[in-house]
Amino acid sequence: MIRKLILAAAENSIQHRDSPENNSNTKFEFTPENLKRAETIISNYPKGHEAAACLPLLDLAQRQNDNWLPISAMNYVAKLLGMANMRVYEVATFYTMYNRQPVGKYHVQICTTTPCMLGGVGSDVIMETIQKKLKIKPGETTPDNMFTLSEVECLGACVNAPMIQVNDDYYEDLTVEDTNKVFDDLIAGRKPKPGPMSGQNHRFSCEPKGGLTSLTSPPTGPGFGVRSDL
Amino acid sequence: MAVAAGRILSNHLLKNSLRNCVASGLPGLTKVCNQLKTINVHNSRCEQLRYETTTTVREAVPQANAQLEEYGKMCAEVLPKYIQRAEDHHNGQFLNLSDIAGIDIPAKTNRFEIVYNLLSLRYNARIRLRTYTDELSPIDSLCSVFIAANWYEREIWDMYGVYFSNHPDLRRILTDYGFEGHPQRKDFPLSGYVEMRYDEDVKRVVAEPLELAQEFRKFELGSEWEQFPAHRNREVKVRQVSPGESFKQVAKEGEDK
Amino acid sequence: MSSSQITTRISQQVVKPLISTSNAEAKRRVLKLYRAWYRQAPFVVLEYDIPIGEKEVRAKVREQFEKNKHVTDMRVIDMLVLKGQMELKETANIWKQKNHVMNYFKETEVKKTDDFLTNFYEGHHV
Amino acid sequence: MLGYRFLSKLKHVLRPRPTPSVGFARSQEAQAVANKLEVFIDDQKVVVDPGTTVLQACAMAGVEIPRFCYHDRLSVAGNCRMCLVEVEKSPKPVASCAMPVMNGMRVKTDSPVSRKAREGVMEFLLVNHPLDCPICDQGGECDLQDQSMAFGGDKSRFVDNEYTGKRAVEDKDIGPLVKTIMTRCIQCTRCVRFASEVAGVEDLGTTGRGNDMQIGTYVEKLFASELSGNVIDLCPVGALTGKPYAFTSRPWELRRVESIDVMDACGSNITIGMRSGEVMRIVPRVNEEINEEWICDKARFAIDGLSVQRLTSPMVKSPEGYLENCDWEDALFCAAEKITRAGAGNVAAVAGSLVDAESLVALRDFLHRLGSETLTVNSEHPSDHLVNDLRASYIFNSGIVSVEDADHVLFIGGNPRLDAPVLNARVRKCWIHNELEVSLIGQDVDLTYHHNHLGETLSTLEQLLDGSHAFAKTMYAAKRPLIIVNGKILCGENGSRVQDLALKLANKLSQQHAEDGWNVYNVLQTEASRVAALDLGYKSSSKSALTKQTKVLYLLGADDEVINRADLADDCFIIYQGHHGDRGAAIADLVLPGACYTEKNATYVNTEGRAQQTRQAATPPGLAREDWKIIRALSEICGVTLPYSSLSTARQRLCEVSPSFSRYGDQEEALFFQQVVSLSEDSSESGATNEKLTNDMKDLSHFYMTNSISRASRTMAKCVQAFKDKD
Amino acid sequence: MAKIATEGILAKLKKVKDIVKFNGGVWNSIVTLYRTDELKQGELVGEDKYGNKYYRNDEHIMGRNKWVVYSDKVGMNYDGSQVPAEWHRWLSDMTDTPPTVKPPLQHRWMIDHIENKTGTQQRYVPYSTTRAKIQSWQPPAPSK
Repeated sequence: MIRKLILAAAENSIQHRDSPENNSNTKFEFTPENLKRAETIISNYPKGHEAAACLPLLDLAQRQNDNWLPISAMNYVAKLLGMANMRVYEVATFYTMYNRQPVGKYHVQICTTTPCMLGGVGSDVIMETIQKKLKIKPGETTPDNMFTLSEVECLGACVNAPMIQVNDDYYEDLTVEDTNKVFDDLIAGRKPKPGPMSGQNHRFSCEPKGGLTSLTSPPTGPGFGVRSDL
Repeated sequence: MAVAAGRILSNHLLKNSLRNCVASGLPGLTKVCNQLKTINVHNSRCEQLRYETTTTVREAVPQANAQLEEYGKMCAEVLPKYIQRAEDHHNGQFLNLSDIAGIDIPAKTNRFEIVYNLLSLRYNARIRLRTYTDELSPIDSLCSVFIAANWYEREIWDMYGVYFSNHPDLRRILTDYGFEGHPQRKDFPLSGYVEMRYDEDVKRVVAEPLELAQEFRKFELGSEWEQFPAHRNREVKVRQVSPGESFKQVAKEGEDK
Repeated sequence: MSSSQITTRISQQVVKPLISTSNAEAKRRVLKLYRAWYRQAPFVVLEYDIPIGEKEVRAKVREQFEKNKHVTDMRVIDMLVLKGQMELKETANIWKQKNHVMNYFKETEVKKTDDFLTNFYEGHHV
Repeated sequence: MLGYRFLSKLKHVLRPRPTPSVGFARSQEAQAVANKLEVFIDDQKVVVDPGTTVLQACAMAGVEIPRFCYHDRLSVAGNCRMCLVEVEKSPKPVASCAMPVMNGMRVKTDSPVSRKAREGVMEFLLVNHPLDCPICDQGGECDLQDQSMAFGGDKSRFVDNEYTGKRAVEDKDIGPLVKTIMTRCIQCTRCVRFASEVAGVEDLGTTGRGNDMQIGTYVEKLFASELSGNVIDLCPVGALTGKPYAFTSRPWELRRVESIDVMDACGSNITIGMRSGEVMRIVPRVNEEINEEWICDKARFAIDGLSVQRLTSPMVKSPEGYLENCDWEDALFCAAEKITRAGAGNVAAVAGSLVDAESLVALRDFLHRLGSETLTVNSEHPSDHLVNDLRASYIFNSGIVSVEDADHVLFIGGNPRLDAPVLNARVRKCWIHNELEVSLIGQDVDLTYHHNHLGETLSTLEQLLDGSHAFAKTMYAAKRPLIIVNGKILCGENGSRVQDLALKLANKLSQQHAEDGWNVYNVLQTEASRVAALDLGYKSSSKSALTKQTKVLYLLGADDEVINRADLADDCFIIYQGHHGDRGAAIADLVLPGACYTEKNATYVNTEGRAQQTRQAATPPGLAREDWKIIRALSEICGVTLPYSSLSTARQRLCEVSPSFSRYGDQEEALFFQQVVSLSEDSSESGATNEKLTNDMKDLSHFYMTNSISRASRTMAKCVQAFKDKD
Repeated sequence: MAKIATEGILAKLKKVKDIVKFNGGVWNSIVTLYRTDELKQGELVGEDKYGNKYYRNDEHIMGRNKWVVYSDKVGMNYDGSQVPAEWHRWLSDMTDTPPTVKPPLQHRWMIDHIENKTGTQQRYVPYSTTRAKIQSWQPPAPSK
C-alpha cells in the first residue's frame, strides 16, 4: 500500500526525471505552420513582453506533440520567448492541462466533483462504466495507447452533470448507455458529437431539462419602456 | 546597623501573613535582639512573594493562617530577645534548622545576607530569619543552639568569608587547602584566579595564575540572524511600590489592567 | 579613601570588633601567629618532605606576612590572622599535601619577559 | 551582538543610501521633505517617504513585524502572510510587506486581530513543517523557531496529519555547497528571488501548485552561482543549509569573530564562527559600502582549506634535498646566515596574495635595513612601467558603492563576476533597478546580465579613445561613467599599455560630460594584499626584479606560479614564509610557518583603498607564528632589529608610512588623479594593439581555487568537479 | 629404627640420584635448578611446537603435579604466556587429556600463539583514531 503510494507519488512528481521518451535531448521543434502560428501569437503581445505568450505556445507545443509536453518542448518554448527554462517549467507544472507525461490518443477526463457526483446518474456510475469499458483505472493508459483516464475536479459543466472531457470535447448529460456509445464510437474511429447526450432528456445546451421556465415570452423590441415623449 | 528580619512562611498561609521584621542593631542573632528597637512592617514585597509561592499543596485554612500570623507577629516582637525560643517555644517548636543560606549583594553596605530557615515539624510551618553583615563584621554562631549550624556556617565562611564568632571549629569545608578567596562572592571571577595542572617536571599538581589556554566555554544564545530582539528579551515591567501603598491597592490595579 | 579613614568612619558607628579590641592586641596576635609559623618551619620541611630548607620556608613565611604589612585596620588584621591561623592548622595537622605547601613557592611559574625573541620562541603573546 | 544585525538593518532603512558625491542628492532631499507621509504605528507618529511599505514604516518606529518571505534586498513577494497587521478602517489584516503606506494610516501591530492573524499563519505554516529541529542545522537560528515562539499559538487544530502524516518533499541535489531538505521548506521563495535577482542564475523556481508546490530546479541541475551560499543565510528555515557545515556545530556554541574576507580584494565583511579554536563557518556581515550582505562561495566555503596542508613547523632542506622539521631557532639562524652572507642588494622579496599589511611593512623595513630595494608583488608583469607611484592609479577610486550612481560601467579585461562577485552583484542590481549600461572589453564572459561586448583587443580601447568605435558615442554621452580595469590585466603582458589607454579614456570621459568630482578611473584588484603592498612601495613586476644575482629570495606567501626555480640562480636560497604548503613552499629551501587570516589580527586594504582588519579567531597551528613577528624575529637575528615588537607599535609604523592604514573602515580617497594621467602621457608608448586581453577566469570552474587556502580546500575541489561534471 | 632411617635416607638419595639422572646429569640439574628454582622428576607428557616440555607427576600434590619446562630458546626470559592455549588448559587442570592425546581443532582462521609482548618493543600502544584537526603539509620528495 505504502509502496504503491510512493510509486504513485514518484509518477506524479513535480520533479522531472529523464526517461527515454522524455529528456532534454528529445527533438522538438515547431512545424513550419505552427511556427507561423507561434509568431502570430507572440506578435499579439507588446515587445519585451514575449513571455506572455508562454501559455498559448506551450499549448501549441502540446497539441503538436500528441497531447503532451516533453521537457525539450518546454526548453524550446523558453528559447523562443527568451525566458529562462525554469520560468517555463514553473508555468507548465502549475497548470494541470499541460500533460508532462505521455498520454493516450484520447485523454479522457472525468469530473467527479460534487455536482457531477450527484447530478444525473452520478459520476460514480460513469466512472465505473468507463473503467469497465477501457479496463484501466484513473491515471492509467490503455496498452494500445488509445485512452488515458484521469479523474479531475470540476470542469465547469455542472448543469450538464455528469460529464467527461475527451481531448477538447465535452460529453455531457451522460448515462451508462451514452458513455458506452461514446467509447464505442471512439474505439471504432468515429468522432461522437460533443455536447449533451441524448440519454438524459435530450437538450440542446444547458437549458433546463423540462423546458424553459423563464424568458419564455418573446423579447421586447426597441423602444420598450421608453417615455413616449422621447 | 546589621539588620535582622524575621519572616514567617508557611506552605499554606503565605498569601497574606507575611511580615518582614527589620531591626537595626548588631549582628549576631542571639544578642541582636536586645537592641531591636523598632518593628517595621513592610508590605512592599507582598506581590513578589505571592508570586513565589502560589503553588500550594494544601488548601489554606484561614483559621490556621490567622493563628500563625499572630504567632509571627509575636515572634517578631518577642522572639528576637530570645531567639532560642523560636526553637523550643511551646507554640512554635522550630526544632529543625533546615538550612543556612547566603546572598551577596555587593552594592549594599552590609553586602551579605545570611538566611536561616527553620522548620517546625510539629506545626508544619517554616520561619525564615535574615541577618545582614559585611566582610569584617562577625556573626554569632548558632552552633550552641542548633548543632546542625556547624557545617552550614563553615560553608558560609568558606563561600562568603563571613566570620562566625564562637564557632567551635570554623575552617574551610568545600575548597581546597591553600585556596584563596571566597568563591560565592559576586566579585570572585567565574574562572577563579588560578588554574591547576599536573606538572610532569615536578611530579605534582601545581596551581598557576590563570592563563586559560583552553577555551572558556560560553554559549552565545543570540542568533546570528537576530530579527526580533525586542521580542526575545521582552522587558518585565516592574512596578515600584512605595512602602505606604497596600498590597490590595496594587492587586486591584493589576486587575484593572 | 584610605583604610584608616574607613576605620574611623566605622569606629564612629560602633563597629563590632572581630576579636581584638585594640590595635596593640591585634599586633600581639600577629606576632604570635608569626612566631607559631616560625617554629613550625622545621616540621613543615620534615613532614612534607619538601626540597626546601627551613631558611627558605621562614623567608616565605616572612614574605607572606610582609605582603600585608600595609594593613592598619584592626579588623582586617584580625581577619588575616584568623585565616593565617587556619592555614597554620591545616599545615601543622598535615591536612595539606605536598603540593599545597609547594604552591607557595611557585617554582613552575614562568617569569614574564619583554624579550621579543624569547616570547617568539615560546609562542607567548605579547 | 544580539541586536547588531537588527540595528544595522535599521540603519540601512533609516539612512539614505550613501552617496559618494553629495552634489546630486541635495536637491532631491529638499523635494522629498515636502511630500512625506504621516503614518501612525501603534499610535506612534512616523513620517515616511511615499512608497514606503507598512513594514518599513514599522521598522522605523522600532516595531519589528514578523516575516518570512520579505527581505530587504529582494523584491517583495508577499506570499508568507506572516507580516499581517491590522490597519484601521481596513476590513481585513493587510500584508505589511507589500502594502504601501497611505497618509494618516493607523497601523496596529500588536492588536488582537494582528496577533490572531499571525497565530493563524503560523498554524498553517506548521501543518506540514517537520518537527525535526533537534537534527536540523538551522536549529537555534531558525526564523520559524524564533517566530513561532514569539508569535505562534500553543497548539494546532490540524490533527489529521497524526494519521496521514505530514507532506514530504523530495530533496534536491543542487551541488556540493547547499544541502536541501525540502520537506522543511515553507515556500517563502527567498531563494528563488535571490537566484533570479541577485545571483542572476534562474535555476531555482517554484513548480507545481497547491499542496504539491515545491521549490527546486525541476530538472536535476547544479545551482551554478558564485553567490549560491547566500541562500543558506536567506532561508528562514532549515530547508537550505550548508553542506560542508552539516551537523558540525550549533550556532550558540560558536564564538563570533568579526573579520574580513581575503579571498578577493573587495574585503567583504564576514563573521567567523569559531568553536574551540576551530573555524566552523563563515557568514557575511552587513557592510553597505562593500558587500551589502552577500559573500561569495569561496569566502564562505574555502575554510576547510584552513585545516589541511598547513605549515605547522619550520622546515629546512637537508643536504639530501628533503624538507625536514626543525625548531625556530635553527630555522631563523639558518635564514640569517644565508641572508647576511648574500650581502646587500642580493636579497629580494616577493609578497603573495594573502599577506597582511603589518608583515608587508615589516618585510619592507627588514629588506631596507639589509640594504636591498627589491620588493615586489607577485605578478607576471614583464617590466615596471606601470604608473604605480600614485595611489589613484591602482585603487578603485570611486568606491564600490559608486556603482549605484553610475550610468555606464566599462569593464576592461577579466571577469568581474568571478574576480569580485559582490561587486558584480551590485552592478547587476543597478542594471536591474537603475538601468545601468554595462560594457566589456576583453574576452566575453557571462556576467549574469546583459552587457555590450565591445571587443577583445587593445585596439578596441584605442578606437574608443579616438571615437572611431561604434560605441564611442554612447560612452561619451554618459554622465557618470565608470571605467573598471582589472588588476590582473595590468599585471599582464600589455599591462602598461592598457593602463595608458584606460587612463586617457578616463581622462577624456571626465572632461566630456562627467560631473565634477566623479572618479572615472578605477582598478579592480583581485588580490587582498595588493593595494597594501603597492601602498608600501612594492614594485609591481617580480619577473624583471628577480635577476640571476639574487642570492636569497624571500617569498612572503607568494604561491602563484610566477616564480620558477629555473629563472633563478642555482645557488639562490629560497625562504618561504606562509601558512600553506603550496607552490611556494614546494620550491623553498627554508619554510617558516605563518598564520592565515583567521589566526591573526591584521590589516588588509581592499581594492578601494579601505583599510580593514581581520581578527584572530583561532591560534596559529603548531609552531606557526604571526607573520610580522617572524620577520621581526629574523631581523633581530640578522642584527638589524626592527624597532617594533608589538602589534600596536607595528601598526604605528604602518601609520607612519601611510596614515590611511589606521583609518579602519573608511575608504581613503586617492588624490592626484590628474598627475597620474599626465604621468601616463609621459610614458605613453605604442605597441601592438591587436593582442587579445587575456582572462584566466572563463567560467566558474576557474573561480573556486585561486589561492593557497582555496587550493587546499576539499569543498572547493568538489565544486570544480561538480561544475565540470555539469555538462 | 636406625635401619629404617638408613633405608629412608638411602631411598631419598636414590630419589635424588634419579632426579639428577632424569634431569640429565649434575651440571644440567644445576642449570635446571637455577632456571626453574626446583628439580623435579616426572613423566614427559608432551612437547609443544615452541619447545616447551610438559611433565606430570602425581606424587606431588594437586596443583604441583603438572608443570612446564620452558624451551631452552627463551633462556631466562620465560613467561607464563608462552604456554599455548591447548596446553594451558591441560596445565591448569581444565582437562586431564593432554593435547597430545586429543589434538585441538584446527581452523584456517586461527593465528599462531603469541606470548605477552608487554614490556617489549612489540608491545601494543594505544593510539588515537580521531583525525587531527590540523593536517600538516607533507613536503614532496625532492625531484632529481
